Amino acid sequence: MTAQPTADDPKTEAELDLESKQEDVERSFAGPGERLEILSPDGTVRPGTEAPMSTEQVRDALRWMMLSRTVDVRAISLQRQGRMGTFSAVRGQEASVVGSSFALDPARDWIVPQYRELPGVVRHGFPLDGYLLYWMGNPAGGRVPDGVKVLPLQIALAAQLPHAVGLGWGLKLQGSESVVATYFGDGASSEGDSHEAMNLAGVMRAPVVFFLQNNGWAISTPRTKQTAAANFASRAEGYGFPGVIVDGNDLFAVYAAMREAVERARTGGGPTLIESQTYRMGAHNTADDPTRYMEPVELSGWDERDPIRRVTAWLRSQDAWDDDAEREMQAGIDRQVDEAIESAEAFAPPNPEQIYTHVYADPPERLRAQQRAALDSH
Amino acid sequence: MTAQPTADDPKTEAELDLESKQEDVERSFAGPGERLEILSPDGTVRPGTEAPMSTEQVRDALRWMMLSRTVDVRAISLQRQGRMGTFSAVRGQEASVVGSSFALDPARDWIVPQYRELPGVVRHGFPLDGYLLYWMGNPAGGRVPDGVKVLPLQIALAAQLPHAVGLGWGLKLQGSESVVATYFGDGASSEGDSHEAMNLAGVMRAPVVFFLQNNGWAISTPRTKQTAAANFASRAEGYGFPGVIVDGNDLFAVYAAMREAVERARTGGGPTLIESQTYRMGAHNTADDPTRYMEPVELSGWDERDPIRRVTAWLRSQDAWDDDAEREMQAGIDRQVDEAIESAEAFAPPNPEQIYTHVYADPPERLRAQQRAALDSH
Amino acid sequence: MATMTMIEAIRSALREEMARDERVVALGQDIGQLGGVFRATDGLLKEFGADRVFDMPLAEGVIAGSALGLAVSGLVPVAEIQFLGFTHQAFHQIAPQIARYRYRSQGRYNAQVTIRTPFGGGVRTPELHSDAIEAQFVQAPGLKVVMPSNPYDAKGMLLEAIRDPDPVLFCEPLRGYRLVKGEVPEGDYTVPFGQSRVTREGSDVTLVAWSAAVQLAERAAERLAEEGIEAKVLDLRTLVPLDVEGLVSAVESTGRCVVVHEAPLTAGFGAEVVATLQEEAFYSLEAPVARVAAPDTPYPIASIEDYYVPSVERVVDAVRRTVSAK
Amino acid sequence: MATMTMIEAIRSALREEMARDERVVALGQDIGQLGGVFRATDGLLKEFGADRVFDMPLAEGVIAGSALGLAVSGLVPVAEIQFLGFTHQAFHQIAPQIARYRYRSQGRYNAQVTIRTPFGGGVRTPELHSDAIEAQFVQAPGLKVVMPSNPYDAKGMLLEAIRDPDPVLFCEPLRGYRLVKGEVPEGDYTVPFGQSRVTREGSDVTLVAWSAAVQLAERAAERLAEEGIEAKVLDLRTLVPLDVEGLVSAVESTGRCVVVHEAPLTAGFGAEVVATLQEEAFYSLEAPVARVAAPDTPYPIASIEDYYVPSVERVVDAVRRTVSAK
Ligand SMILES: Cc1ncc(C[n+]2csc(CCOP(=O)(O)OP(=O)(O)O)c2C)c(N)n1
Ligand SMILES: Cc1ncc(C[n+]2csc(CCOP(=O)(O)OP(=O)(O)O)c2C)c(N)n1
Ligand SMILES: [Mg+2]
Ligand SMILES: [Mg+2]
Repeated sequence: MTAQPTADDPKTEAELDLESKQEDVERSFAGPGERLEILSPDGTVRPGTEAPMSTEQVRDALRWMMLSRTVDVRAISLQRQGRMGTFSAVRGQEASVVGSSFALDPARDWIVPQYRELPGVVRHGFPLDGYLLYWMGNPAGGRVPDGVKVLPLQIALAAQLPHAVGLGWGLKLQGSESVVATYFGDGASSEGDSHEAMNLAGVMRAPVVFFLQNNGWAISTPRTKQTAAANFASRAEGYGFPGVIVDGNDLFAVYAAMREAVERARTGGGPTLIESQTYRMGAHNTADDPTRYMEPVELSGWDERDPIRRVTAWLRSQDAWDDDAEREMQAGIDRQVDEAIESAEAFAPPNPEQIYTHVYADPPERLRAQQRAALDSH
Repeated sequence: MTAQPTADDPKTEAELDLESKQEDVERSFAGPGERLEILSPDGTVRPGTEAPMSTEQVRDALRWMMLSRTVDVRAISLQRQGRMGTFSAVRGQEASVVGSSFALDPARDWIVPQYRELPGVVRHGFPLDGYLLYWMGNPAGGRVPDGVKVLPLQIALAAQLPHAVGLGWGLKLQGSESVVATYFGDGASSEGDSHEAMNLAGVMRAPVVFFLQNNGWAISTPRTKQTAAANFASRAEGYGFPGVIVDGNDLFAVYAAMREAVERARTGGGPTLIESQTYRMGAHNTADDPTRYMEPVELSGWDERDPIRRVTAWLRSQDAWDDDAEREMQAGIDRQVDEAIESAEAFAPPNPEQIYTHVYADPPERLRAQQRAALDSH
Repeated sequence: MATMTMIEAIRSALREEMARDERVVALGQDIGQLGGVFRATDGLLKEFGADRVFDMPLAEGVIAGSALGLAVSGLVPVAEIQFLGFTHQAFHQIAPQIARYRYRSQGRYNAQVTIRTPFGGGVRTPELHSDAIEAQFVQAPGLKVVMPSNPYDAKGMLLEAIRDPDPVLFCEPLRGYRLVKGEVPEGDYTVPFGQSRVTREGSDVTLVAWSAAVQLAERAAERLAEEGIEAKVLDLRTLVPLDVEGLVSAVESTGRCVVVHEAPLTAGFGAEVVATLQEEAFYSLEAPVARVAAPDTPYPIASIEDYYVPSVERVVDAVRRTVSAK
Repeated sequence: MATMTMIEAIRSALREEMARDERVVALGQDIGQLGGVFRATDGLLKEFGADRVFDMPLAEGVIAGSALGLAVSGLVPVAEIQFLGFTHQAFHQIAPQIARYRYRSQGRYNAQVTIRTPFGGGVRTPELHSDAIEAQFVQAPGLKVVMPSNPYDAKGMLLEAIRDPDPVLFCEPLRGYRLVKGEVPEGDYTVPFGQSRVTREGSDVTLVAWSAAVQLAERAAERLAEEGIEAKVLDLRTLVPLDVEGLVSAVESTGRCVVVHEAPLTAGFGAEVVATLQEEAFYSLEAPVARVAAPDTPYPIASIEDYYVPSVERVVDAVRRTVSAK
């Protein structure tokens, strides 16, 4: 083998690897000079740009972002207590998820999620207690309430993308003006489904926004091991539609880019790929131990890019935020989250019979017999 | 449904469809101004460019191109006589296949084919009679002779691309300077495998040249229904390596682009995607009826772009070709093809026992028992 | 009633249902202008227009996956995968996605998706075109697996499939497309799933088959009749749902059984047939149930495929052994 | 001999073989720096370097497909697919490509590829992580399907798999990773494929199982012993090759049999076990062979999975019925 580490100095490899990993993380934020950025880390709006949302909207968005952060903390602690299964926190990606969802109209647009978009799908109408129920392992949590335009969470990465394209294309064929927003990660982008779906969306000019959350990691795999491309947005050209990069920790940039993409889709302009460059500020999920592959600096050093801090700084600069407002909002959120957890935990306990329901509209006789036998024995 | 044809005038749709299809075919040749072109349809070298091959090399390449065309004609006639199975002709793509293969060194480089690269794999060492044997349905035709660096023909479109990447990457890990050239069609490019393979090749900087033969069609599906992208080469950016477009009916351009890509791969520069814009001058295969989806003009109008005609025109302009030379070369080719057909037809007839061989190195006892039982009964 | 080939029956089901229900859309490779590589969709583009008949990019995964999305949008997609051997490429969308969407969403969404796809040997196709991998889809709960053997069933079951609120993998016997003819009603009718059919009566042994193997079993039965063995032929018609009752009663009536299929023996659906009979009809079996199947090898190249696909001789042999056992 | 968990046994096989044979390379998602989501590859990157241990992009198809190419290049790849449920995404590369490459090339190329992948229920994983879809790979001739149940076999069979010139799907029981412990020799040894093993003697009934279901069968056997029923437990160890002789003789010795597996009943590999017994041991069977399996539904969500995966009670019940039959 070429370039194999010498047997007596195996550490060199590991060290080299770490160095390059740190570079990687930086690189995943080095947009090609065309990254849309509006709200700086210090909370000021960059020269030549302006806030695309009203102060009221921003406060509302902030509330969803804070809610998301609160749910993260509570869910992780519930998981540690054995009251919740594996949970994937949104921490660090609140601007990315909330900003994009704010450009959608829950009355007509659809969200086709991966699994790390809690505030987006809840804002879109999926009840928070139902969402928690799902991660508590209760089958009832899988049911999106009637009328709520959200598809089920997806565990098989990228498998949701073909569904989103079919949905958007089908709605367009039926003369609807609905837009479909689908979410996926930098990791999921490597799956064949991601290619097949984007290519078809281009051909059919389906009203779909592909919202790629590049949070720098797929579990332990850094972005630069995921692809050698400088960015993901450049893939769109190969499918015949626009691709844009936004600072995913910048609520305004995310919202503005998404609003434009949604408008394009709605008016027949076809799909857009948005690469939202954000950062997973923590573990992949409650089963993950990021100290095995992230440097301490990576784990802590992103606080200054915290998307929530930026928004509060901006609101303060507009005299629309202060400590009291924060306390008040947090108190309301705490109550809401308490209630949702209570409601989820008070939900009818799962029933073994649910194993057999919703497999078919009209189950084969053999499955009915299996169900009867199982119920006899429980 | 929106925009549905009115029931009393269903033809409009079909007519519209035909018009757009004609546009499509044109469009698939409209490179973004960066298409590499050297040899014009009239056989002259374009201003500012020069022939990248010696006259001797060109004559040799021409011989492979004429051989290919001759095999096409003979194979189709054998198929009509029931002496050959389904066969996919190369007609129209001779410059694309031969020009690219000429940049490869059969002693060290590998070809990982789809199924429409006959002169390339034969030049690389796969015997012509063996190739014919494969399409005659004889299992022996599947065996690439030892030492010949060609992988088996691939029927599942794009499935060869991951293999090519693994092969190139593995050779590189072992310190080899070999390059892997893999072929696929505009149709195959839509498969998830195509994306996963190119992305991995970028990450591993594998010495692989992805040679995409955009011949305008995937059976009856025109290029513009395959993708909304202006070209396929632009996909390379999304994988972090160069993509180039060449006039695939131009032997010189194909050779020059391939030579550069092979050199880059060999010297550690990683993969290249080459989109060779060519044209399938005939049916998809012997089972296909292109009059159902191609206009007569499409079927005949490409003769002036005939890649062979261009090369002979250039050779004539160099005083290196005349009717005698052509007659002589054709006579030699005819003899060679006759012999290959004869040899293939004289090959040991297939044997039912071949069903059972080469499934495992050491077949499970149950399979051995099946084999014994079958042989008893035949 | 008109006499039709399999392919005509399939085409007429598609045409009639698209005329009847404007939510029905057809999608697949080469199904539009070309009318499909076997012409199953011939004329549909012209009749129903480019907003209901779609030539798709060459990507089986997204043909299947987008069909699920179309269904969620309110349309009724009928997708063609050019050959069952290429459903391999769509397996991750069919088994863990389409088949489970009702379950995953706890009934909120259902995948009213039909996937039509030809398969089976004996027609000298290139590699992978003849693969009989139907059993692999039986372990995908939520999906129905439908295997018509004749034009009447093909039309009636395709109409049933398109209207079924759950996803259906509809496998069409390539070999029978033009060879197998039969009477087919002009208008609307459906053949319900989960009902096997005795296509020939007999009291000595029951031959169980589906798809093209039914004709094989029938030819074997004719041959056996010449030597005085009366074989009943049971066409399973659907693997999921499985007509356990019909299967058991057909086999109980003869006490002996041979299962015939084109897929390789080991873990083919024949194994399930035997296991089911063994559980439900153990005390009626007078001899082991025999399986006649392809060997445990990949589908071979054209010139030797006739030694691979089960033959009349092999079925006859197996029956002889079965009836003389004990 | 040291006592090891399953995961330790697997890790030691990988480590030793990579040290022994420098052609061996490991590839998969998160297997490098993280050491795999279950730590099966922990330490390999550090010990063998970044030219032999590869964190792969998130794309199962190309993990499998490139492993075939690596093998052709002369290396010996051991690929990890994070969960068997995600082999769905690689199915088109495993079944019709890797499994057939020797056949397709008529012996010129062989795919010396090992695909390791955990599966099985009872550990509260999210959807698709527990799917037991092993039977779907049995209909992929050319592939071997290996199902160790304990640390000794895990190490010996993984070494056998890596050295096998043909491709092996090596399924690891998730539930057993840390729970199942056993004696494991330090050095080199292999466990040949196609040899089942009796893990407990008994004369009244034979329990046939593989992977985590072996422990289940053993627990049931203990329970049954309390009521005076002596159950033999047979660990099949490999589904392909299938040890027909061992299976038949284990069942003939008791005349009664119950097969236990985690996959859904219909067309699970249990069907093949029953069909084989029925063909080869018909006259020794004193009662129908029973199957204890998951129902024909998708793997359910965590809180109800214990009602889905076969339980000791269900096995005990089935055995009681089987021994009292006739
Ligand atoms: C098809 C598939 N392969 C593997 C996994 C296991 N897995 C779960 S999450 C994950 C990483 C996902 O990364 P990314 O798409 O970037 O999303 P993120 O978690 O960063 O939001 C992996 C590999 C899976 N769920 N699905
Ligand atoms: C995975 C797969 N799907 C479908 C087919 C059937 N098929 C054979 S050739 C072909 C068109 C291929 O088009 P392209 O890749 O452009 O190659 P070309 O024939 O033009 O050289 C199709 C759809 C196949 N062989 N493999
Ligand atoms: Mg990520
Ligand atoms: Mg083409």
